[in-house]
This record gives sequence, C-alpha cells and structure tokens, in this order.
Amino acid sequence: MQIHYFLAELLLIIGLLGLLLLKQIVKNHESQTRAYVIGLYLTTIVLLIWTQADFNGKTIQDGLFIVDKLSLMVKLLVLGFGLATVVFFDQPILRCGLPVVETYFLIGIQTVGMMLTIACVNWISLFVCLELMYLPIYALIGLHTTNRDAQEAACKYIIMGAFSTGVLLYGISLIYAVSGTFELQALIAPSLTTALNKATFLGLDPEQSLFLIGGLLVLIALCFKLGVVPFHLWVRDVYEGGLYAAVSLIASAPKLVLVLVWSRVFFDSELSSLKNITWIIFSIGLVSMFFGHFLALVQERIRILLAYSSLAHMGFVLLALGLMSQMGHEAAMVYTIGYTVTIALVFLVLSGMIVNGRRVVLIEDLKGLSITQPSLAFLLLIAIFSLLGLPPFAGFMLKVRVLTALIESQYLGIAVLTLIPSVVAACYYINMIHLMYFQKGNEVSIVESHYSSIQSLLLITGGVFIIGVGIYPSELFQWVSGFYPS
Amino acid sequence: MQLIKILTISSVCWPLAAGLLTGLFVKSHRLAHRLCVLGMLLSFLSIIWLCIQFMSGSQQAIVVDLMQWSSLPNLNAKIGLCFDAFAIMMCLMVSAVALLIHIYSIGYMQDDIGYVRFFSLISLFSFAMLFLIATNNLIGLFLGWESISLFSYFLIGFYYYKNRAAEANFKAFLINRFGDCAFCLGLALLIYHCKSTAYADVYANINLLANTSLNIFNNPVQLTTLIGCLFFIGAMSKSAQIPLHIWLPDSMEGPTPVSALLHAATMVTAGVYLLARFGSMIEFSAGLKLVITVIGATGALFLGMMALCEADIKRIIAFSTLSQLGYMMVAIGLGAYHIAIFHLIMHAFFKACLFMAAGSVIVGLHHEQNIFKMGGLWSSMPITGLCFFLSALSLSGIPPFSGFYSKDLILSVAQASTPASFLGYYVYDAILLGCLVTPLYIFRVYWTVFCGPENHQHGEVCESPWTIRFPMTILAILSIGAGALTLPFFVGPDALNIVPALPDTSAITRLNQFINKIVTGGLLIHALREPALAFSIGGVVLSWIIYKRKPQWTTRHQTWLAIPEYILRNQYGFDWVYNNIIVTFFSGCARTCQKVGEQYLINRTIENRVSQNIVIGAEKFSRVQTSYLNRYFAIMSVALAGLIGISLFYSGIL
Amino acid sequence: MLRSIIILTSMMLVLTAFVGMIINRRNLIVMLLCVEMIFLSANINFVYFSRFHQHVHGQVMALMIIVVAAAESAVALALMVLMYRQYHTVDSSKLVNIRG
Amino acid sequence: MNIPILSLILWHGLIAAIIMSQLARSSIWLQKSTAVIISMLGCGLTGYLWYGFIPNQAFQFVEKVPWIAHLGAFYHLGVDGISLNLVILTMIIVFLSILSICVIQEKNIASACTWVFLVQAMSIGAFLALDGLLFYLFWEASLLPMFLYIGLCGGGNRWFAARKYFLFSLFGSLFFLVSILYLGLKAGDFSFSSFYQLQLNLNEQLLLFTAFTLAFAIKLPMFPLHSWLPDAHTQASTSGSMLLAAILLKLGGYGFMRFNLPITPDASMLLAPLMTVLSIIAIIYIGFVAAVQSDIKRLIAYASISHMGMITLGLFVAYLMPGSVQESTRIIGISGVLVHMISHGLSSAGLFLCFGLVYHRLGTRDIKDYGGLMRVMPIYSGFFMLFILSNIGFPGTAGFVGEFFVIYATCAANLWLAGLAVLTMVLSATYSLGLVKQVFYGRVNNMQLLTVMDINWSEKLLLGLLSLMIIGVGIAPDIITASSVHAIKNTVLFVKSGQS
Repeated sequence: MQIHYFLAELLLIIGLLGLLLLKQIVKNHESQTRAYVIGLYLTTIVLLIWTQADFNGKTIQDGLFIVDKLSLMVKLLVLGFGLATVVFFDQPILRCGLPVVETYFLIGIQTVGMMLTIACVNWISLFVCLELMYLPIYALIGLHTTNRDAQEAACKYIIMGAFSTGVLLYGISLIYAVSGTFELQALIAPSLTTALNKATFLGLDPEQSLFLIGGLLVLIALCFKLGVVPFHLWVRDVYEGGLYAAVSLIASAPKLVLVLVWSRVFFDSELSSLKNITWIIFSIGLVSMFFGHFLALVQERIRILLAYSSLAHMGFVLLALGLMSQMGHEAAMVYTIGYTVTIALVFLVLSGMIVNGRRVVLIEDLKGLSITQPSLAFLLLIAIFSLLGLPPFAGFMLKVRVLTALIESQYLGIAVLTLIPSVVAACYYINMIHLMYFQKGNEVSIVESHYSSIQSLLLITGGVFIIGVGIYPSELFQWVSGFYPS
Repeated sequence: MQLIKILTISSVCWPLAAGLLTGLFVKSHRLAHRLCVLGMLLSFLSIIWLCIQFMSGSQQAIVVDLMQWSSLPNLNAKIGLCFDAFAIMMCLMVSAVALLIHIYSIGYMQDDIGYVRFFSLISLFSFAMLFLIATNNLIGLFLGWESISLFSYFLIGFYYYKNRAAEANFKAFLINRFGDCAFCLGLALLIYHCKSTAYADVYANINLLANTSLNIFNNPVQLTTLIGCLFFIGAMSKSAQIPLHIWLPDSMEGPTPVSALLHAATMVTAGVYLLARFGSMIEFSAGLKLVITVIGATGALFLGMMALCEADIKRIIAFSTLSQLGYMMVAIGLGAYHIAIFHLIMHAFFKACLFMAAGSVIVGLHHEQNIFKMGGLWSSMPITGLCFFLSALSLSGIPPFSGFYSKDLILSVAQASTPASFLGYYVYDAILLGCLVTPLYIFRVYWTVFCGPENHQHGEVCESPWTIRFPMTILAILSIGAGALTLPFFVGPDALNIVPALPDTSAITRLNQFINKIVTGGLLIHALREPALAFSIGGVVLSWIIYKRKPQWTTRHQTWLAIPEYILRNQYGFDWVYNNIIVTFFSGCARTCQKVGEQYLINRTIENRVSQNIVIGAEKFSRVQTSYLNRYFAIMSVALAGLIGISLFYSGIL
Repeated sequence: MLRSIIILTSMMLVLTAFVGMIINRRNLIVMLLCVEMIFLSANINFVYFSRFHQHVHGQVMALMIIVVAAAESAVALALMVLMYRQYHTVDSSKLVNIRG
Repeated sequence: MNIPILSLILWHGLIAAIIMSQLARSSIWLQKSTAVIISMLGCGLTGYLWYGFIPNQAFQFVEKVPWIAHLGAFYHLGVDGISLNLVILTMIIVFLSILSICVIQEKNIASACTWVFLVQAMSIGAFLALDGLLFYLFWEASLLPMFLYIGLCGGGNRWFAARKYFLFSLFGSLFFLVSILYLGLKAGDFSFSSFYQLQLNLNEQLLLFTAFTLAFAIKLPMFPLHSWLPDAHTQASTSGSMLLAAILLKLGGYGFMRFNLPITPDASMLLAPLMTVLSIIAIIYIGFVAAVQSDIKRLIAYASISHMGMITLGLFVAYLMPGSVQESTRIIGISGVLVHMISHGLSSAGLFLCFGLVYHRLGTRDIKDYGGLMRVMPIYSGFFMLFILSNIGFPGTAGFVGEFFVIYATCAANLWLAGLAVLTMVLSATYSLGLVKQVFYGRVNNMQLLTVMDINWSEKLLLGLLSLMIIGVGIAPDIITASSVHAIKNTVLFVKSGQS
C-alpha cells in the first residue's frame, strides 16, 4: 500500500489527535485552536496537491482505495468547504458556548471521513468511511446542548442516518451474496453466472432478483443521504435544528461526496436488471423538484425554505444522474459543485447575522437588509438569482449544462417538465429579494453582523465564483470533464 | 431655371416660415401680424408671378423635386411640388383669401390674448393648404390633408378654456380622422397598384387600374371604383357631406376669421379638390358618380333648409356652406369637374365676404351672435350692410354676380346630363329647390339684421375699423366681377384643362360640347330660358315679402309650421343620433371591453386563485410532515416497499 | 438450499426490524435497537456468503460492521442522554418542537 | 476596423453602471455630470458605429471568441441593418432617460442611473448577439435590472407590478431556453447562421414556434399576455417607463424577426392567420380599453400595446400574401415594422417623459385631477401635442411612416385585414385626443394647477431633442430604411422559403 498517497489524510488525523492532546495546555482559547486548525487545513491542502499531483492521471488500484484526478478535485473542494466551516464556527462557539476543541475536532474528522469516502472503490471501505463521515455530523449537531431543537434534530438525524446505513448494508450484503466481490463495479460486472448455480429461490431467478433488490437498496440509501422526496423527511428537521455554520457544512460537502459515490457505483449501467431504474430515478427527481419548490412556497422560516429548495435542487441533480451516462454524471457533478458553493454561501452569510438579539429565523427578519447591510444584501441577491438560474450567474450555466445533457439523450419532455417548478421557485425567491430590497423606511428590522477579514474574504470569493462561473463557465466545465475516466 | 425653382418652393413655404417664427419666437402683437401678413403677401405675389409665367409659357406644369422620401425597393416615393393649371388656380384663390383674412383678423382679434398664437396657426394653416394643392405625390397629399384637419383642430379649439370649443374640435378631428382612415386605405391601394406615389405615374396607368379588379364577397369590383369610393368617403368627411356634416356647424366655436378661412373658403373644399384631382378615377364608374350626385343634391337642399330656422348668424352661413358644397359635389358627380372648381372659387369669395360681414357685425355688437338681438344696422354700418347684400345676391345666383355664373352652369349641366331615372329627376329638382331656399335664408338674415326694427341694446354702434372693412370690400368686389372675368379660363374653347388625364369618354365630350354651346350663346340668355334663375329671383322676392313686409306671418302661422321647424332646429336628428347612438355605442363598447378585460383580468385573478390553491395545497402537504419520528419511518418503509415492488414488476421478475 | 434459507432468515430479521421501528410508538432506544438489528441481519448474510464464496472478505466486512455499529450506538446513546436532559423523556412523540 | 467597437458599446453600459454605483455618496452635481458624460460617450460610440456601417452588407464588425467550448457557444457579436437601428434607439433612449433622471430627481440619482445603464448593457447585448445562447443570456439578464428598478424606485404597490413582470417574463423565457438548447444541440453550434440552415420537420417547427412565440408574445405584449405591462408602467418611475416602453418591448419584436421568421418558416406560415387575428384583436380591443382608462400612464401603456399589435400584424402579414405578390412588398412591410418599432420607441418615451414632468409637479396620475393645463403650461402642451400626434400616426411624424407601410403590406395581403388595421388611426385618435381634451382643454378645476410652473430650459432641451428626432424620422424615414433594407431582404428570403 503506497502510504505516501494518503499522507494528506494522515497529517490531518495526526494533527487533530494532537489537538485533542493539547486540549489541557490550550485551555479552550478559541482563537488559537481555530488558527491551529486552519493552519492544519492549509498544510493538508498543500500536501494533497504535492503528493497527488504527480500521478498525471493514472489510477492506482489499491484494492480498497483509488487515487485519480476526480477524487483529487473533490477532495480539494471538500477541504475548501471544511475550511470555510472552521473559519465561520467562531461565533456559534462563542454565542452558544460549544466546547471549542471538540467542535473543531469533529469538523476535522468529518473532513477526513469525506476525503476517504471519495477515494473508496470497495464496499467495505466505502461503508466504513461513510460512517466516519456521518458520525461527526450527528455529533456536531448534538453539541449545541442548550438548544432543544438541536437535540431533537440530532436524535432524529442519527436514527434516520443509522437506518439508511442499515439499508445500504443490507443492499451490499445481497450484492455480495450474488456477486461474491466487494468491488463497487460489482453492480456493473455482468458475468455472475459462474459463481451461482441456477437453483431457483422462491421461484425467482436468484441471480436477477437479489441483484436487483441489492442494487435498489443501495440506490435508496444514497437517495436518502442526498435528501430526495420519499426520503427527505430528515432534511427539514436537521436544517431547522442545527447551527447555521453546521448546516452549511451538512448542506454542501456530503452532497458532493454522494454524487461522486453515486457515479462510481452506477458508472456505466450496462447492467441489464437495473436498466429500468432510469425511469424510477427520473420520477423521484421530478417529484422531488415539484414537491420541493411547491412546499418552499408556503414557508415562513428561512432555513426550512432553503431545506425544501435544496430538496428540489437535488431532484434536478438526480435527473442528470438518472441518465446513467458519463455526460449525465459530469453534468450532475458540475451542478452539485455550483449549487453547493451557492447554498454554503447563503448559509454562511446568514450565520453571521444577528436580528435584534437572536439569529435569523423568519424570512421577515431579512426585511430592509439592503439598507442596513448593503454588501450582505448584494451577496444574498447574487446567490438567490443564481439558485433561481438567471443568466449572468452560475445557476444559469449549471442549469444549461444539465438541460443539454437531458436533451442530448433525447429526454426533451423531462427538460420541459423541469421548467414549471422553476417558475414556482421564482415566486418565493423574489419574495426574499422583495423583503430585502423593496422595503422602504420604517418597517426595516435592525440587522448587525460582524465578520472577520478571513470570513469576508471567503464570502467574496464565493460571490466571485458565482459571477465568474455565470459569465465564463467553460473553465469549470473543462476542470470537471477532464477528470472523469472516459 | 433656378429662379423658378426657388420661387415655387418659396411661394408655398413663406407662410410656413412666418408661422413658425411667430409661433416660436415672437411675443409682440404688432410684429406678429406684420410678419404673417408679409409672409402671405410674398406667397401671393410669387404665385401671381408663377401664374404669369405659366400663362405666358406654353402652359407647361412647373415641377420641382424636393426630396427622396424613402428608398424602398420598387416604390419610388419622391416628394415635390407641381404647379399645373389646376394647382395655380386654386393656389391663387387660397393665397388671396388667406391674405385678406390675415388683414381682417388684425382688426377682429386685436384685444385677444392668444393673438400671436392665432396668427402663427393661421399662417401654418395657409402653408398646409398651399402644400396640399401644390404637391405632386400622394404622400404629400396625405400630409397636407391631415395637417389641415390638425390646424382646424387647433383653430376650432382656439378658445381652449371653453368646454364647448374642446368638444367641437374633438368631434371635428375625429370625424375627419374617420374619413382619413378610408382615404389612407385608398392611398395604400393606389400606391400598391401603381408602385409609386407620384401623380404622373398614377395618371399614367389609370387604364391599367381600371381593368384590374379585386373580388370582395367573391364578386369582382373594379379597382378604380373601390379607390374612388374610399376617396369619396375621405372627401365626405372633409367637405362635410350629408352623413358626416355634423362637425361643421359646431366648428363655428372658433373665431370668425377661422370660420371664414377654413370652414368656408379653403379647408372644406379640400374634398372637392381631391375628387377633381382624381376625376379620372371616378370617371370609370357610373354608379359612384350617381351616388356622389345624389348625396350632393340632398346636401344642397336639406342642409340649406336647416338655416331657415337658425338664430346664430355664423351657423346660418355655415349651413349655407354645407348646401353650396352639395352643389359642388353635384357638379363633380356629373363629370363637370372644371365647373365644380369654378363654383368652388366663386363660392370662396362671396362666402368669405359673408363671414367677414357677419364678423364685423359681431364685433360691432360686442360678440352678439343672435340675429334676433340685432336689427337696423344699415344706418350705423352701411359698408358692412352693402357688402353683405352684394355677397348675398352673389350667393343666391342673381345674374350679374359671380355666383350666378357658376351656379347656373351647374344647374344647366344638371338639367342636361342627369340620368333620366327617378334619381336623376330627384337630383335636378333638389338643386332647383335649393336655388329657391338659398336666397330665402340669406336674405332673412339681411332683413332682420340690417333692415328690421332696431332691437339691440348697444345704443350707438360704430362701423368696424378699416382693417375689417378693406378686405370685406375687396371680397365684395371680387364676388361681383370675378365670375364674368374668370369664366373663359374655366369654360369655353380655350379653357385650361383643369383636370389632368381625363379619359375622353363620350359623356365628357358631349358635356363639353353642351357647355361650349351655352357659353358661346351667352349665359344670360340661356339662363332666361331656364327655371333656375326664376327660382332664385322668386326666392329673393319671397324672402322680402315674408321677412320684410309681413314679419307677423311667421308668428301667426306658428301651428302648422311647428313640426317642420322642430325637425329643422334639431338638424334632422343627426346630432341626436351622433350623441346618443354612436357615442354611447362606442363608450359602451369600450366599457364592456374594459369590464370584460377586467373580468379577463379577474380571470387573471382566478389565475391568482389558482396560485392560491397551489399555496393551500402546499400547506396541506407540509402538514403531512408532522415531525413524528415513527411517522417518518412509516413513510420511508412504504416508499421503500413501493419502489422495490415497482422495479421488480417492471423488470418482469415478479 | 441452505443459501435460500440464510437469505430468508436475514430478510425475516430485516423485516422484523422495519416492523419494530414502525409499530414502536414511544421509545427511541427501541428504535436504536431495531437499527442495530438491521446491521446484524446484514452481518448474517456476509458471514454465510463469505463461506459460500470461499474467501475471507465477507468475514472482514462482518467485523467492520460490528465495530461501526458499536461506534454508531455509542454516539446515538450519547445524543439521547443529552436529549433526555432537555426533554426528560425518551418518548419520540415528544420530539415535535420543530414546526412549520 | 481593428478596435472591437461592438464589445466597447456592449460593455460601455456595464462599466458605466459600476462607476455610477461607486458614486452613490458623492455630490449630486458630480453624479449628474458623470452620468450625462458617460451616456454621451456611449452615443458617440454608436455614432462611430453608424458612420462605419456599410448599408448593403450583412453582418459587420463581427467578433467571434470561443465562450463555452463544451456546448459550442461562442461570444459572437455582429451588427446588421435591423440591430444597428435598434442599438442606436437604445442609446438615444438611455441618454434621454439619464437626462430625465438628472432633471426630475433630486435624490438617489446614482442608483437610478446604475439600473438604467445595466438595462442598456443587457439590451444592447441582446441586439448585438449572433449566438443563440449569448442572445438568451442578455435577453434574460435584461429582466433583472428592470425588475429591481421597478421594485426599488417605483410607485405605490410596485412590488405587485414587479413580481407580475418578473414571473411573466420568466415563464416565457424558460421555454425559449429549452428550444434554443434543442436547436443548438441539433445544429452543432449556437450561431444564428447554423440555426437558419437547419432543416426542421413541421411538428418540430410548430413546437419551436410556440416556444418562441410564448417568450416574445409576453415580452412584446401581445393580446392575451399583455396584462403585466399596464401595471409595470403605472408603478415604474419615469425613466423606468421610458426604458420599458422604448427598449424592452422592442426585444420581443426583434426576437420575432430573428427567430420566428427565419428558423420556423413553415410553422409561421401555418400559424400566420392566428397571429394576425391576435394582433388585430390587440389593435382594436386594446384601442377600446385604452379609451376608458382613468389613469394617464395606464392609457399610454395600453396605447403601446395597440402599437405592438401593429408590429406583429406587419410581421405575420408577410406570410398571408398570395404567391403572386412580389417580394418587395414583403420587404416594405417588414421595414415598416422596423420603422414603427423605432417610432413607437421615440413617441412613447416622449409621452412618458412628458407625463413624468407633470407627475413630478403634481404627483397624481388620475385624469380627473387635470384640466385646462394649456393655460398654465402652454409650451409643455405644445410638446405633449407633438408626441400625441406621433402616437396617433400623424403624417410628418415618425408614427405615420411605420403604420402606413404596415397598412400598405396588409393591403397586398388581404383588404379586410387592411380595413381593420386602418381602424387603428381612429381608435388611437379617440383615446389620445380624449386624453388631450380632458387634460389640456376646458377650465382649470384643480386649483393646485395654477401654482405650477411651465417647463424650464433643461426640460425644454430634453423634449426638443426628442421631438426633433420624431419629426426627423417622420419627414425622412430613409435614415432607417436605407440601412436596414439588406438585412430585411435576408429575413424576407426565409419568409419566401416558408411559402415554397
């Protein structure tokens, strides 16, 4: 096992463990620990680029893990999100009195978990790393011990998460039962008859049915983790319960990892039995788009609104993934990158805001933001228009990319169907802009926000990303399409 | 030749320059009227010079190209001026009358606050009229046509603070605009079929137009008849023919010089000018000519009769203009275009003189317009009385005056060439009775205003200043002598061919021979043998008896006169029809459209309701998510089982 | 033959776990137990089929599952303790604070 | 021509917007002068473009840079007869609206100017784009600044109007996006020339036609989808209404000319009768509705809907002409449409500007509060009268030229249609002069009117500039037709192919 490919992850783990040891010495000085963790992240990024840059695209088949351009790219993104969360976690810690070292430790471990999951190609490693990724998240939400919502959200999330991992496991076991290998590509390798003799099982042709049920269970587990309609029930509670910075991490990085895992599992779907899955995925995607946007229409709380809109956006990603072709996966990956950056930006902007003593809860709290905080209002404006998919912003280019993928594989009807919910989406998105910009004079709610220099720098980079991709997206498209093993 | 080019352009553009200058920059009254009168004078002199050039030269039309309007493929649209015989005749009349009215309005308007605005509008109107007559293409024609109705809109609404003036000019412009719709359609058809806007090209392929036909209600209609009809509708609205005449009496709201210039001499005759200019178009369809004659004749008689029981002096003269326009239309309908133009020019002189006399009376009696509140003004205003008397005689067609020449010619032509059908007889009888009615109403005014008992309370009435008297006397002289002088130009062997490109059909040649025969044999002798002259003289005598000698007759015979008097006073119910039926129909229609639009918009609110339903539906859905944990699991398991079931079913395993 | 029995038993186990989660009205801990049952039912499959395919991967996976399940339940129980401090009950029907 | 003049003109608006947004805190005088100077610079650039434009060539000053290599979309700019005139119109209207902001408003001038310049940049981008996706990008992006401008600087319930405007336009343009993507993928790259060479079968064309018409019918408010315009106009500020009426409505007409006619000729041929019927309804029905409006701005908005009906009539009548009619009549018809677009732009901008001046003095939009304005503000009523005349289509003003050519083309197609189309002259006269009668004539019954001052020199300059243009186009429409004949000939070729 060439160890040097995993130096970055190792460094991060050792650093975090060191952090735990230093806990007594540091005496909970929040700023030092944060500086330490940020330094740690930056070194991991540098190390990652240095160690993995020399592979000039060859994938090292290491049994459990794989090192290729695609995983490097997603790892860098995940580290970026992790870094952003760390940077923005100083206010929640101070305000809600979270234990300093433990929070940063959990975020760090969560990032390590994500980086490992990205690299897995074997069911065993995938299962373990997935758990490594999700356990810190459950804990992170639960850390906010004084808040009832946080506790409720954490409990629900852990039980639902455990349930979905259970389903995943059972799916893997069935696949293993049939195929005998733990390779992720097992679902794809058609040559299975050798391993099984043709004994009938419950009158079903064993190879077909178990395989299909296993594949379906895996798919359902992934849909659950993405938060798509039939399995979206946890999304609302978690988004409402968790802290803004925590939710921004939950809403962005895991989705990216899951889309990558999905494209690894269902990469090229010659698998006969799962052929008709495309229509199931499409139906899930469409239903969740309609459901998400319609329900977001009637929400008063801003985080529940964003939860349902994330549901809809994931439905749109699902449509791209449902194509089960390289073009589909690339489009899905690009869309997810763009979407996650925007939603992270929105949550991080909201995290710093205090509305007459408490954090932003209702949409009405945004009233008159353009007068009190013009720069924040402008950032939110860009993010909202990008979520809506209007041209000069990233959302439009991503939507165009997915729609072209759909149209190119002759699914014009689906492409047209996706338009109706985005008109509905326009209603509640511009309502937010109305509250921020079109209010005059008296009914303006006082919003103060204090961001450190790094935080505002990150926010500005997020804004620049949105406008940059909106105007000249071929850089991002090139960057992503270059990574997929064609 | 450069000199002629500059003179032709300047002859039309002097009034424009004067009007714009006064309108935009001049403030003082004196400078304003000096500038405008000078502009009009220069234009008049240059037109006379052009006329001399035209007469002395080989009677060639003077053509000047101004600019290329648009360079679209195979549509040559050049705008220019062309002074042929017809245009010169009309321009002479228009500039003469306009000049006199400019002088007249110095006196009439001197204490009016809008003095400068008035003069600039009058000059701009004269430019528009001259441009209408002098232009050599259809686009310029339509430009002139619309701008004269625009300036009449401004001038009728000159006293903008009066609500009635606002109503009158709105009604006038709308009716003119309605006519312009038909006229524009006719223009578009004509330009489309001749592929060019110049008159020369239109006249060149008149025969081609006559043969092409469009099928409407899938029976072929000759193109020239169609365009002729559309032009006639336009002319009807402009020259106030019978159904569209209602705006002229109301247009008396404007100051008297405006009534004199626009609603007597120049603007209302634009329709006659148009039909005469495109006489060759109308020549091809007998039906259209008959329609024109019938409408003209009915107008001549019945609109004239309305003046019999009118009290306002200006409205009486307006009704007489309506009837005289009827006469011109009859002449047009009969194919005697040059006679119609002859009558048009003569009518301009004596009608303008009548209006000026009425104006000076109004000024004398401090803006009193009701003839029964005036009386016995002969002693205090002899010159106005004399001019009124002379032009009244000329109007009723008494021999030595110019009115006799043109009106008698029309009547004799009518007698000779009206078709021998019921309609033909009706036309001739109508215009014959018209000759009787005209002296009745005009001399009724004369006797009551100048000779009747003095029942005005203004005490000492003095004659109006020279600026009013001088143009009035000139016009009175013109209405005496002009007829005899200009007759040879219009009628007879060496007459100028006024109407260009007339197809020499048999009817036209027969008509010309008949006219030449009458004129050579002496018009007066011919008239003696005709009943028309008897009717005119009889009318004068009758009015003398009824209104001078026995004024009490009218009071005594109140009973059986009541019904016709009621009809005439309400102008045959046209006004009632216009206000109650047409206006209410239009506003009702608009209101229903708006209400339907509202309902439609309300439908839109139904759409809003649809969006509300979506919201309610969404709320119901969101209540499904009750944040009970075990309900979550229930939903998830059902979804799980459902998905697996469906996929198994579809993949054919189950 | 044995193969189908094994799959049947693990399916039965999973189904009981599902039913357990749905029927159980009250207790969060019972829900946690059911989740652990799903993990273990998958374990059965892995162990048997590792023997069936004559290679050791299945058993390694089984070991991994047990470790992860332990970590999972540790975190879950810790969170439930924290929740208990706030809600003073373990009844899931009381967890309805988030509305809207 | 080595300097990229088109990109300069395009990005001029954006740079101007950025500059103006930085000036928010500086002195009023500085804001006003910079805005006017920048806008003049823009007009100078367009003048240079107009000077360098050779009338009888297709697309000139073409710039092509790869933009999204993955989809095959290029940053492809070019100008031909049609788009040149529309760009010039945009620049002039933006210059005038900047002047009107400086003249009328006293506060937040910088923010208003930013939105105006943004709208200018986006709409000029749409006019210059020769690439489908680039066109869509600017087409959709022009919606944002207008939405925010109505929302920020609008009247009472501006939120309702802004939301309605946004949702209507978004709904239309989403289907337009899918159709452009479909075309782009079918043709390989997104340039218009490859779109025009596509051979599409009939039901493909029908689908595309409906998608295009949905988008453009909402933007150029055709009859059934017009109810957003009156609300948007009543709530928008003066310069906002000028932009909306003069530029953004033309995007719809331009779209018809660039997409519906060339790309889907057979479908347009099939659906031409329906479209003409809709435009005739728009002309007559909206004419009636306009006559009974009690709010002045709403009346002018309905007037522009009726004029837009004239434009769609001119476009689709080219298909109704029987084969025997020469091609030149179609060219005249469509150049009439272009002239009418530009003349409507000028006259409705003038009307809104005039109304803005009075609204700035009196603050009410209701006709009943006005009366006898002629006595109080004679010069102002002169200018207003001129714009009303152009609105009516009085010969000698810009309004007549377009209307006459469209009626000329309709005559060639079908006499009954021409008869109905000509009715617009009466209807426009009724509601326009009805407005003049109620506002300018009669006694002064609202005493507040007596205290009002007539327009000062800057307002006179503004209105004078606009009326000069209107009379100029009216007297010599050759400025527009000469340069655009070649471009229109190309579009007409497609109409012909539709018939054969």
